[in-house]
Amino acid sequence: MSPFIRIRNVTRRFGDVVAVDDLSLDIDRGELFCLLGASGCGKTTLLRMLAGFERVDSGSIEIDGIDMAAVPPAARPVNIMFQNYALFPHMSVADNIAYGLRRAGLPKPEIVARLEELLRLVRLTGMGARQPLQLSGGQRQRVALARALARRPKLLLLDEPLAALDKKLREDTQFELVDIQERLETTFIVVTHDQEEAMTLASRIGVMDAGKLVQVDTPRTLYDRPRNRFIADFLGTVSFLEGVVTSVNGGFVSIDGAVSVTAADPGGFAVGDAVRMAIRPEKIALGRAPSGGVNEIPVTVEDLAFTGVATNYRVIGPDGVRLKLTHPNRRGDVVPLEWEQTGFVSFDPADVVLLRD
Amino acid sequence: MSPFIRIRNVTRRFGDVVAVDDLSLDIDRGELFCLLGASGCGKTTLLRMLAGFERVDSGSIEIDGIDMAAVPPAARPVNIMFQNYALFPHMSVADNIAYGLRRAGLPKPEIVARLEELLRLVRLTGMGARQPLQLSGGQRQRVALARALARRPKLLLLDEPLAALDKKLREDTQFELVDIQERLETTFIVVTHDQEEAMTLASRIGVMDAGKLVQVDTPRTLYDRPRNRFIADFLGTVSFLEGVVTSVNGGFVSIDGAVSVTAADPGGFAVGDAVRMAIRPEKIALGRAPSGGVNEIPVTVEDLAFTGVATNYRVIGPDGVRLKLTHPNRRGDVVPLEWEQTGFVSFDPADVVLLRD
Amino acid sequence: MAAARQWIARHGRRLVVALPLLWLLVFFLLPLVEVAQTSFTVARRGIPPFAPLWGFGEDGFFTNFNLENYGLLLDYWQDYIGPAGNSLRLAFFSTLICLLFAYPMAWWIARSNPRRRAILLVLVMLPFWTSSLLRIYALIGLLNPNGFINSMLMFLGVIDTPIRMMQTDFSIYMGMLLTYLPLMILPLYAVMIRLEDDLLDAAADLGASRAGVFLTVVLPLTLPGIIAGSLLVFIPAVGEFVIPALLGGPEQIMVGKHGRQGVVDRILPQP
Amino acid sequence: MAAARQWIARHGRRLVVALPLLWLLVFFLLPLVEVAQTSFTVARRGIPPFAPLWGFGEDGFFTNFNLENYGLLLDYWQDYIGPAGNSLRLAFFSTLICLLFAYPMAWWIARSNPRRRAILLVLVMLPFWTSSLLRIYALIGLLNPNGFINSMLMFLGVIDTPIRMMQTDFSIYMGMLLTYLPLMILPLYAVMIRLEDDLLDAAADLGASRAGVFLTVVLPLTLPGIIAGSLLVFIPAVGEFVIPALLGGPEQIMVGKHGRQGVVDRILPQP
Repeated sequence: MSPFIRIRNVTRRFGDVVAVDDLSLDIDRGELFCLLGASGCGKTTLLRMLAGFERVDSGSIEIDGIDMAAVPPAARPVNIMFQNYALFPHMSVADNIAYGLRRAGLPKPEIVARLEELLRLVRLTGMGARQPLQLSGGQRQRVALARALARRPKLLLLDEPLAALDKKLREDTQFELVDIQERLETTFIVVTHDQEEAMTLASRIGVMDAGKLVQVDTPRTLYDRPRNRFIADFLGTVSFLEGVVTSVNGGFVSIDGAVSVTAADPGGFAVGDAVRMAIRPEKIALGRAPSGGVNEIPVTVEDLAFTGVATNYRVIGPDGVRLKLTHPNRRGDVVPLEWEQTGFVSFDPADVVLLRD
Repeated sequence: MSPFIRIRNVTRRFGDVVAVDDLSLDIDRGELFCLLGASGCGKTTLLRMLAGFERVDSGSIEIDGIDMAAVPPAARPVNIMFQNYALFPHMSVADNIAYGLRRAGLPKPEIVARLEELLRLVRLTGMGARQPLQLSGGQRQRVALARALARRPKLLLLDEPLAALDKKLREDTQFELVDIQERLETTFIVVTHDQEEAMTLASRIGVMDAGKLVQVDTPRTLYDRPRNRFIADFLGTVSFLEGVVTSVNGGFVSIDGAVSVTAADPGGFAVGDAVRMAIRPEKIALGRAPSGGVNEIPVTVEDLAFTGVATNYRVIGPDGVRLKLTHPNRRGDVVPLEWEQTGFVSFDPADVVLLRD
Repeated sequence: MAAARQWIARHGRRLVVALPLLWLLVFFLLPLVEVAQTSFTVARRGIPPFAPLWGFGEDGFFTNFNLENYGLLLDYWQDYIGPAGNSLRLAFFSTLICLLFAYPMAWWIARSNPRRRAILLVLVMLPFWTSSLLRIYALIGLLNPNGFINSMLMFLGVIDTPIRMMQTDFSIYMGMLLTYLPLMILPLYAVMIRLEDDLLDAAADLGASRAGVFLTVVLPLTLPGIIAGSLLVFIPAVGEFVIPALLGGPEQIMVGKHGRQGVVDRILPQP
Repeated sequence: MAAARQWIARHGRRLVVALPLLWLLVFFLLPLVEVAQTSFTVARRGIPPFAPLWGFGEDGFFTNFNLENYGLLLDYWQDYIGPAGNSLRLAFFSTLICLLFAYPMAWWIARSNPRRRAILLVLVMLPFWTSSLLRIYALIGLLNPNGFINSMLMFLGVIDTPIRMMQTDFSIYMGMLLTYLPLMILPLYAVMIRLEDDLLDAAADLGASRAGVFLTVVLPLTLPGIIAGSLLVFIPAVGEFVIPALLGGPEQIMVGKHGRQGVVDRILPQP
């Protein structure tokens, strides 16, 4: 069986700029897929090509086995939830949500029934008569979602669905969005520049850079096994160390640089290779005294920041090596070191990611 | 000795709205104090009163022992770093920074020397000839900081200093800001709506709501011992449980509600009191099997979100009790439960905060 | 010292506010009062073409107050009905024609990139900079039986005899269009520039046809501009007399023209 | 079917773009060409007051091309120098006076709350809606020796004999101000509305005096509006002839008035 969405060698140029560059991607039915990238990486162009608002210069897009080249936006089984929602300001909440149903010429009783169902789905029952401007940001987001879902699209595109919400609301809303997606089993493609949003929402993430997909994987794989420096840096905080491979032995690689590090062998590295090591802040343990394990480095605390849930440290090791680490403020976990104190950090060889760039 | 800044019963009304309501606050020399609150809570009005842009309806403000009532903004030993920086768009970086020095009529060689020193301080040496529009967001923020520091104010006011920066840059910048403050030993007052920003920057935080200071404390005390529900909710994620005190005994309080909880006795609670319990997500441990300790509740995983550093859970306990908890993705920490699985959460009596509202 | 400075600061601010208020009073309100007063005074030859309503002459206070003008209106109201109807009809259709031309133009300008937008706006405003009479004469030169357009069409062999374009409704409405189009374009542009592209895309995405997008989204959201532009054109168009006089046939008598013939012409300085 | 629809969609879009382009061509470019052509043709009595440069008559193609008009300019250039100087001086000082009045008014409007701002902008635009001649006559009624202002001042006992205000530079500049002020206010308002309050506060916070804030921040940042407004006023003010004719003394001869006397007046339809 062919995949639900089949993007093959799609390219789109604006003048000299290649917005989307020979991109191929398959997405399965019912997935919550996330296109992640910085602004200008081409993710929004790809989204608009799926919706039919943007021409495809070369390549093809198939949705549910049908080539979309000749299908105008209104006829595609696709709806889009716009960034900033694009609610019609001159229509009530109900008229906004029913807009697509009216265009489709549905009979009035069916429109009313469907409207009630949608209002219930997004927990806005009884607010149909309100004007969009009278709503809070979170309510507006839910109206936009209901409007985009009204025509029961096979594919829903969401352009930065949480960007306009404040931090606290964002967390609740992302759980809600995942719930609705799971209940309806509609395929969702979310475009975002926020790596945390992507990781919490998506079953799979495609990271885009300069019009190309750099890596497509589950959030956990992307975070724990980034393919290159760009991905490692883009998805969360990371510390980089540089060095040269001195031995490859029994599943471990030894690397010499400002500090000596032992890493689990991912294969493909030989003695003499220059490597960059990426280590996540939560994988580094900090203690007052050495524990005698591998990868233990004496450090001085340069900065520390209490964030509530955790305390973030910046420490300096030998040769000015800087590491960022985070220490959860859990029960029983005492904060091990204060500002300008010295101690030791250590990390597991399995938590060291070796990169070539 | 009197405090460096002495705010006494200050009130400011706009029509019927009391923006700042009989507020008193002392700030010491060299502090990095943070005014935290939602938009419209009066924090910016208070800041503008300190700078002299806003009239004081009643009450008094003293800075370094001098009453500020009759001192115009230009004559106060105070400078302000504006939200969105308010850089003069028609002047170069150097002209922006030197603006205050030129107004003060300093001799030219001294201006040049001071300018070099300030550019070095904010790591913009050699960029004096650039125009503000040619700079990145982070660079613009540093120009604004240098300009505000140029006249060597005794007090620097910072209005949402990091709000215009993106997430990754914000973290670096907040460490930098703290470093500069510590080096110069100038008193900083930062206004922000972002609790994480406040907690990482400030030595003390004053939380404002509806023109009043609700609580003034260190970040850690505010987070671990919030005075009321508003503070607990405003500073980070929290789960609330409700119940009635059934016994107060040997330093512990027993509470009955949807679940039975034992909490450390903060004093002042009696049998029969209705209480609200606040528990932070990182203080709740999650396991597959019961460990047999106190405050152990059987739960089902409703939602979970991998964020990289940690995994956030939402779980449902008996009687529909909902708890939010966070589990660090540390070395050796396996994620204990997946979606819709059942398990047990537990938390220490010392980590339960008892609130009356 | 500080108190004195504060006093000056406050006083200065009041002066800054008082000056424009005074200006509005003197040069907006007073002319209106003057115009109202004029209706109660008597006509005469001179500049202005009416006697003052009251004043202080050599014999002290005098007044020319009378209701004769309103009496005239009562006596001759039938003479005014026709021209008034003409004027309203002319203004109505001029407004409609301006709207039909201005709407796609404003749309095109608002949807252009910012650079081209600025150039187009200047082009739209440019006619305001040239003398309105010169513009009308240029139009006459274009529309005359042996003018540019007829010459061109005859040269190309499209027609054999000149088309009569001057002194028709066509020439009048062309003149009105030429004069009032910018007043219609600007308010339309102002609402269209604020119309988000996403709203149009959202409507199309939800299944609306091109006409559907226009009728359900574009038209209702640009209605304020349509109303504002129509008022801006209609109000001065009602009083317009130069264009019908120069471009229209002798049968065109408008309120404005009538009024001018009755009052204004007498005192226009003759060369 | 889908292809046909797409073709129409594309064609329709071109039509929408072509229409305004055509309009600009016909009604902006062609009049300019006409005006240029007119300079090479000969004057005559009639509407328009000049013969066509070329055309197709009963005898086929004819042309009236000659350089006589430029010859006249060479012969009589001294007659035009004085009026040209007068016009430029009038336009320059009118622009300056408009700027001095418009600057604080635009500032006041831009700093008002949005509701009052809208009302004030409408008030500023309102004079555009009333006939310009009516406005000028109202001004004459105000400034006349026995007009409102003199009557008022004499009634209040401030003066004994009327002040001569009409047919002076004062009355001319008042007329210019009354006519052109909105053109100066609008571009100033447009730059001032974008001027952030924080910039002014920042300058004051860094030790600038009121004058310092104005000279180092406000003035440079509103300069584009000053330039735009000055151009908008200066260009039509150079060609203005109605205001000097009605409000000025007989010694006021401007380029515009001169040109009108030479060409336009002859063909103004006499009542």
